[in-house]
Amino acid sequence: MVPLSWYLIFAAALFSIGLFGVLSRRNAIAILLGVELMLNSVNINLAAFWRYGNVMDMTGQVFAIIVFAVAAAEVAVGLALVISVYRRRNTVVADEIDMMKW
Amino acid sequence: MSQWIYIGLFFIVGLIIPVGAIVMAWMLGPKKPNPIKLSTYECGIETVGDSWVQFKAQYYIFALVFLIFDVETVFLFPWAVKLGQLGLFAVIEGLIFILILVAGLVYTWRKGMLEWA
Amino acid sequence: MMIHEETARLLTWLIPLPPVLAFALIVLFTNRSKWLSHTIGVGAAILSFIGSMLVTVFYAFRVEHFGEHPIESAINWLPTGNTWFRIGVLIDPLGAAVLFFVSITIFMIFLYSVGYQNYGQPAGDHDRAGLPPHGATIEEHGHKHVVPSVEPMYSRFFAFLGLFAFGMYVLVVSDNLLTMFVGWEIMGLCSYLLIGFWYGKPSARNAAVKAFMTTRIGDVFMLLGIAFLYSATGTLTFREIFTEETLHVLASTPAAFGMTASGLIALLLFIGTVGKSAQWPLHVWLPDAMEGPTPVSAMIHAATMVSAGVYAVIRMFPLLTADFTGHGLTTTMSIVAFIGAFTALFAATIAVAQNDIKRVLAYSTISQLGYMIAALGIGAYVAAAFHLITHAFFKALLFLGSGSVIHGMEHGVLHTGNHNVDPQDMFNMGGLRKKMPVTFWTFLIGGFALSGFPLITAGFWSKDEILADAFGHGHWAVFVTLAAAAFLTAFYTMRQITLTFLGEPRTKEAEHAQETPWTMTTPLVVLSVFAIAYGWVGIPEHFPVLGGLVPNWFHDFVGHTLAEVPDAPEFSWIPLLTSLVVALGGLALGWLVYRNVKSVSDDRLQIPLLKNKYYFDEAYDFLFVKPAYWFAETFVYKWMDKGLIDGILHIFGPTTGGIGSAIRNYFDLPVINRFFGDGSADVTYWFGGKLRAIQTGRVQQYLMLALVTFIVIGVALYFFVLA
Amino acid sequence: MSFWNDPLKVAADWLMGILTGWGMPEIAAQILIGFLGILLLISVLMVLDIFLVWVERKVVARFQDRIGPNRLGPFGLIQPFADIIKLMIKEDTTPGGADKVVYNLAPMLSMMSVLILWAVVPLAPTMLGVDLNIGVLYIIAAGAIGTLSIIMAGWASNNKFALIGAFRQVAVMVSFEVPMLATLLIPTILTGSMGTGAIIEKQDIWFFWLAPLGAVIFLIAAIAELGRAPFDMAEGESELVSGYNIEYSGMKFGMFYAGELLHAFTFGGFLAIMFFGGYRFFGLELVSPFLAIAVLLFKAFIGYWLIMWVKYTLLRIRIDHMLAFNWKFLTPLAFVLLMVVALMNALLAGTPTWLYIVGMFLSNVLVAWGALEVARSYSRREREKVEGPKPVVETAQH
Amino acid sequence: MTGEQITFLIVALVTLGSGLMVVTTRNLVHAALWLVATLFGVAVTYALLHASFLAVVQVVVYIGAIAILFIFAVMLTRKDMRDQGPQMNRNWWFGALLAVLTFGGLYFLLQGWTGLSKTAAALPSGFDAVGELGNALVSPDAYVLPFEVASVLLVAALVGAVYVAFNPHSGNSGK
Repeated sequence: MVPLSWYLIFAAALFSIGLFGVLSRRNAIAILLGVELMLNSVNINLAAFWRYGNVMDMTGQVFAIIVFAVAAAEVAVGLALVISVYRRRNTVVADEIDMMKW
Repeated sequence: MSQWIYIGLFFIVGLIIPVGAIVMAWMLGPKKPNPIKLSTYECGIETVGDSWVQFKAQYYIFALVFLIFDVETVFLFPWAVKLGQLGLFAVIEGLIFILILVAGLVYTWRKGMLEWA
Repeated sequence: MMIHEETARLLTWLIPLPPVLAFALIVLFTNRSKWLSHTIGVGAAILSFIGSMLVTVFYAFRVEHFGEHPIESAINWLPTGNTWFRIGVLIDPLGAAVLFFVSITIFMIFLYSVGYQNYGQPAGDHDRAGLPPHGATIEEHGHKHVVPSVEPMYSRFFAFLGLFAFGMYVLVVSDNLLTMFVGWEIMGLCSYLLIGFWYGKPSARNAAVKAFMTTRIGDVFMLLGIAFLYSATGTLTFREIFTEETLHVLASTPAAFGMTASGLIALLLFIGTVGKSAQWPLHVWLPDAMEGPTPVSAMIHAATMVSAGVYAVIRMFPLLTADFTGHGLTTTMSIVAFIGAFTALFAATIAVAQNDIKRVLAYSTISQLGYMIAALGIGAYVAAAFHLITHAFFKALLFLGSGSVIHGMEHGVLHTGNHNVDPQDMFNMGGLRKKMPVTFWTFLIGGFALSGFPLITAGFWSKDEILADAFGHGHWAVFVTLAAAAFLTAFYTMRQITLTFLGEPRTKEAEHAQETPWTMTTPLVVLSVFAIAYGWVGIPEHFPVLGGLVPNWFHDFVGHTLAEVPDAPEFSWIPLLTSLVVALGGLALGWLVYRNVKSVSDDRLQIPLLKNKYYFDEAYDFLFVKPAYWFAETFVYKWMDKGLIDGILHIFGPTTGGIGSAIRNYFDLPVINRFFGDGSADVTYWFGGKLRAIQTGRVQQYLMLALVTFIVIGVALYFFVLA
Repeated sequence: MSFWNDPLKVAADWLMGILTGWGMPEIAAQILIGFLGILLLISVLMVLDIFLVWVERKVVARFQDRIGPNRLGPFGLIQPFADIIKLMIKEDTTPGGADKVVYNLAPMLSMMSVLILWAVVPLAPTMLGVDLNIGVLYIIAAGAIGTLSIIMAGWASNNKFALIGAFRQVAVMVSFEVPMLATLLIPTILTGSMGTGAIIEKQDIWFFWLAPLGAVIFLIAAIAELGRAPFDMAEGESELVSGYNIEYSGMKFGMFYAGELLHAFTFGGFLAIMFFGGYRFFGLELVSPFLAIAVLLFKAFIGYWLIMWVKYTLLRIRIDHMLAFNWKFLTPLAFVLLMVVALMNALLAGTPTWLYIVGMFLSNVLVAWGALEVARSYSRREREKVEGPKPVVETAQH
Repeated sequence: MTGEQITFLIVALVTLGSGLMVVTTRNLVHAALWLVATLFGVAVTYALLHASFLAVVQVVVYIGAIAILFIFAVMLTRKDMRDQGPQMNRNWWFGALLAVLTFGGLYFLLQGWTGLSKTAAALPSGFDAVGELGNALVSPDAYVLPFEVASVLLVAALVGAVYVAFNPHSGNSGK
């Protein structure tokens, strides 16, 4: 039997990897890839807590599904924004997208 | 759990067979590469530029609409499974859910985003 | 006829829905069709109106012991750990009374908007979305003339109104603070959208932002209060909070600043009201909010939404008075009473010197809301609720009337073609009673009700009750302040009526003003009926002659919202005489002073201090806005060239270098000179230079900063709090 | 329990005895047996696939008034084996500039996405690879891998045509996946389970009679999903030469080709499973598992035949029409049907069976009729926009 | 060590490895494909957790839709973002530091938690996770509101994304 801690540490590691991607990649799309990793790591946690908690209580799975919906929404809008920015400014480099500066 | 072992075995076997076939073909076939043979095939005409063509944003729109509906069905499958036992109220909940999404489709349609042109 | 309890419960759930559906339908589908949009909008308002009437008139007002058995229904909403956060609806006597006036006024707004936004008129010649319509030229019988043109964003307006109505209904019917707060915030958003409805005008844009930001300050505190309440009691449902045990626990828990938990929570929630109801010192947004489409948004902001703020405090009254023993106000109550009374007087003095017909009303609103707040501060629960409702009726009437006046004046402006004449300036009016008789008479009724014209108007009874309460419980300071405010109120109301309607027209535009269409006058007539008649439900029992003719139904009904019905104040001649004197005196003085005023220069009350609203805007500009800009520009600006992290790096680099050179210079230069002279200046300069711009516009650096902060705080919390 | 009643169990027990007899842990033996069983199933499938090549060629020839392969063996039966040998000994090329790993991975994934589908195909009452309670979604998931393989192939080839072809193909596939998902929900609703086994168990009446329109939509979506004619714009020979697999040759091309055929056959099978009772045929399946398999294969072949029939009868549809047809007609229709079925199913619950069937069937027909009316009036308007209104009066005078 | 543990370790390592490739590889299409591998690994993790529905949905949604969307987006914004030039911003080391710190912090917190050693109870026989999920989603006592709100969220995302990506007023539209 795999202990709960393995799953949690696995999720934490995946989260940190995603975080690194979000913080360090120049390409906005790559940043969104990192965000996906982070969302997935959260989902692993939710599933793990569902399995190791009361199985009859579906809260963990329900939340995981809602995270799917959120992830889909996030990707859809995020990538649309990237494409839109690319069309106007011809760049997808996050550092160069700084129209919101003061 | 045991079910998933077999699914995993299916994946493995499903991958082994094509890999085996391709590797076998690779071993059996001759290998005489030359630059013309390896060049990109465009009906015999010299290739101009590289393969990165600018794509229509339309592709993205279709994939986007698909993504949204895909996630929607994820919500609908558990609903569908329990539908028989839950009665009319659950049916109506699901119908509202679908109708809201169809409204999104209608919006996209009305905005002219579903046109290929 | 009386409807069944179950039906009432179901209807209560359904009341907020039609407007929000109308909003969705208009936004999504009917944006193009003006007719469809206003039909849907008004239809939704009618549905909600009918629902509210069924619930209130045909149920709540007729049930015995409604206070003990209110309409309640709740469902599970959010799982919070092992329990559920429940949301639901609650209509108790207070809610019923408020729902009654809210549904009427909202219905009237919808109807009035049809006329105000010039439905049925041709599209304007140069009208653009985001700007008020400028009028259209039409040819008739061979000659051209200019007529009002229809609002270009007609449908959008009804969509916003629908959303607004939804917010208000949610606020009124909700049984817990959270959904109430949701409705509250929806209204905040709508007020932003409606104030900035003509976003093409910079003044409207600024006013919208100002209103949003100012109310936001209050809302943050309110949210803090809600959070505090939730952590203290574990529930946000009114009926669960207002049980005796919970209140007792809250009242006996000490919190900060010498206040009990209940006092502190009530104060935090009250700050939300200060923002929403435009009480001093957060009153600055309301007058500017008059930039919205004239009377309608003004009416929203003055009659309905700001009432929500007062409603919130009335709702929270048990909490506010949880540690009130009956003698000696608690800290929170004194603060509430002080702010209310001060605002009442303070806003009234400003109103005296305003020339814009809507601004006078705006300040008058602030002042009247101060009245209610002050009444709550001294524990006059029923009086405050009563004044809230009568005020809503007559202030709605006045605002719609002023809108009608402006509309009529705009007619004149279009006729003469002289666009330099401000149709809202009262000094450009005069003599309108002959041009716009319906508007005049209804405005007169509203004005008299506002002034508290004795016996017949609703305003008299509610004001009198507040004064009687203040007097009866010996709150002298409040009593005197409110009496003075009442006097000023009567005075500026009469000033307004005199300048606008009486005398002779002062401009050509006023001569050509015209009565407005039926969609606009009907609401005026309906509301004027309420502005008079609603007072009769609350005549104190011991009032000479009239008392006892009609039972004091209102006191009896609303009083039962609370666990113990508050006593009606004993009758006394002094407050009665006071209110008679101030009302009639103010009215008379106003008429005497202004009947002969011909132009602005004749008006001796154009005192710069009052004219400029005590320079509050300037003061806030100096105190908050300028520093914020300074902070942004000096603190935050160039640092970003390099990026935040580079910035930090650059601090490390020069710091190391700086230490080195500092050591060198330490020996080279006189210590004193270096340290106290150039040193302090240099440190400031260096720091400023380094900290110039934290804002790169780069998301990743923001995120890094956020994370660093998060980690630092997390570590600190862990080691200092948990460990 | 004899071999003819439950061959798998008998064989498994037999092997189990042998392996544990050799001192193998039971669990490992189980996994090994599973592995062998799956290997057997997939090998049979591959042989079937080769046979399908022959079927396809024969059928298309008949459609085009030819004879088709007839030289090698009786009826040309040996022909596909010759094809295989040819593919085997062709030179294995990887175009220059291609992304080697991705390029080579794509055909394998494509084949795999089809093979793993058979994990949830119930061959007989006792022979179901894996009785997943989410079988229906599993089909979609396998399809997702197929979609991915196409985009990988197109991208890795470093060829404009391949990339455009892949993009088009993927756009079509994902688009038609929406109505397919919606129609897959219908058997799920009717059964109350997503397991393929349960769906067949439930079909005392074929679901086709309860939701005929659903079956039709499923078939259309399946054809598009397969990228076969008339929805084969991605490989339009005249514009894109061959679509995403233009740069592939030899065995790698063979994988795509064989994958497509097997995929078509598999979807014929799923059509049978979802709407035509799978292996059930008036109790015949209970006689012997082998008969059940035969019934299923027969039904799958009919489905496959339908798909081929459509392919060789209809003209290729332009991609914009294709997508418009999906998003503006098929998807709304599928969702309307889904809602109608869900509602009718709930409303008719508890009524006599005949009423239930008639009600469901009629509601389906009604939806179909309404949809066709809408489509007709729309196309009439479109035609009038192009040609002007029809001169009705003139025709009357003739 | 049981077979399940070995499987978990292999899956976890492969997943984390592909995850690392996602954030470090230069070629964006490769990054997207590595993402697919990672997400597949996560799907296998769900399967190990007996969350069958989640596992399949993970494949359907992430691999079938989100990954495709990513690849499309990469193709659409390809022009200037070739593989040349650094793929990391200048502060990447700081990002790495923060990521490591976050992991360290999480690990540290996990260390101090007592619920870790818990082992999962066996699933009740005949337990129908999907059915339970359906119950939870549509029962008024559970998550019916999130369920409906999810559809609103999805529509909002659809409308927003369509509007943003394809606003005809914003520059050249497509080809």
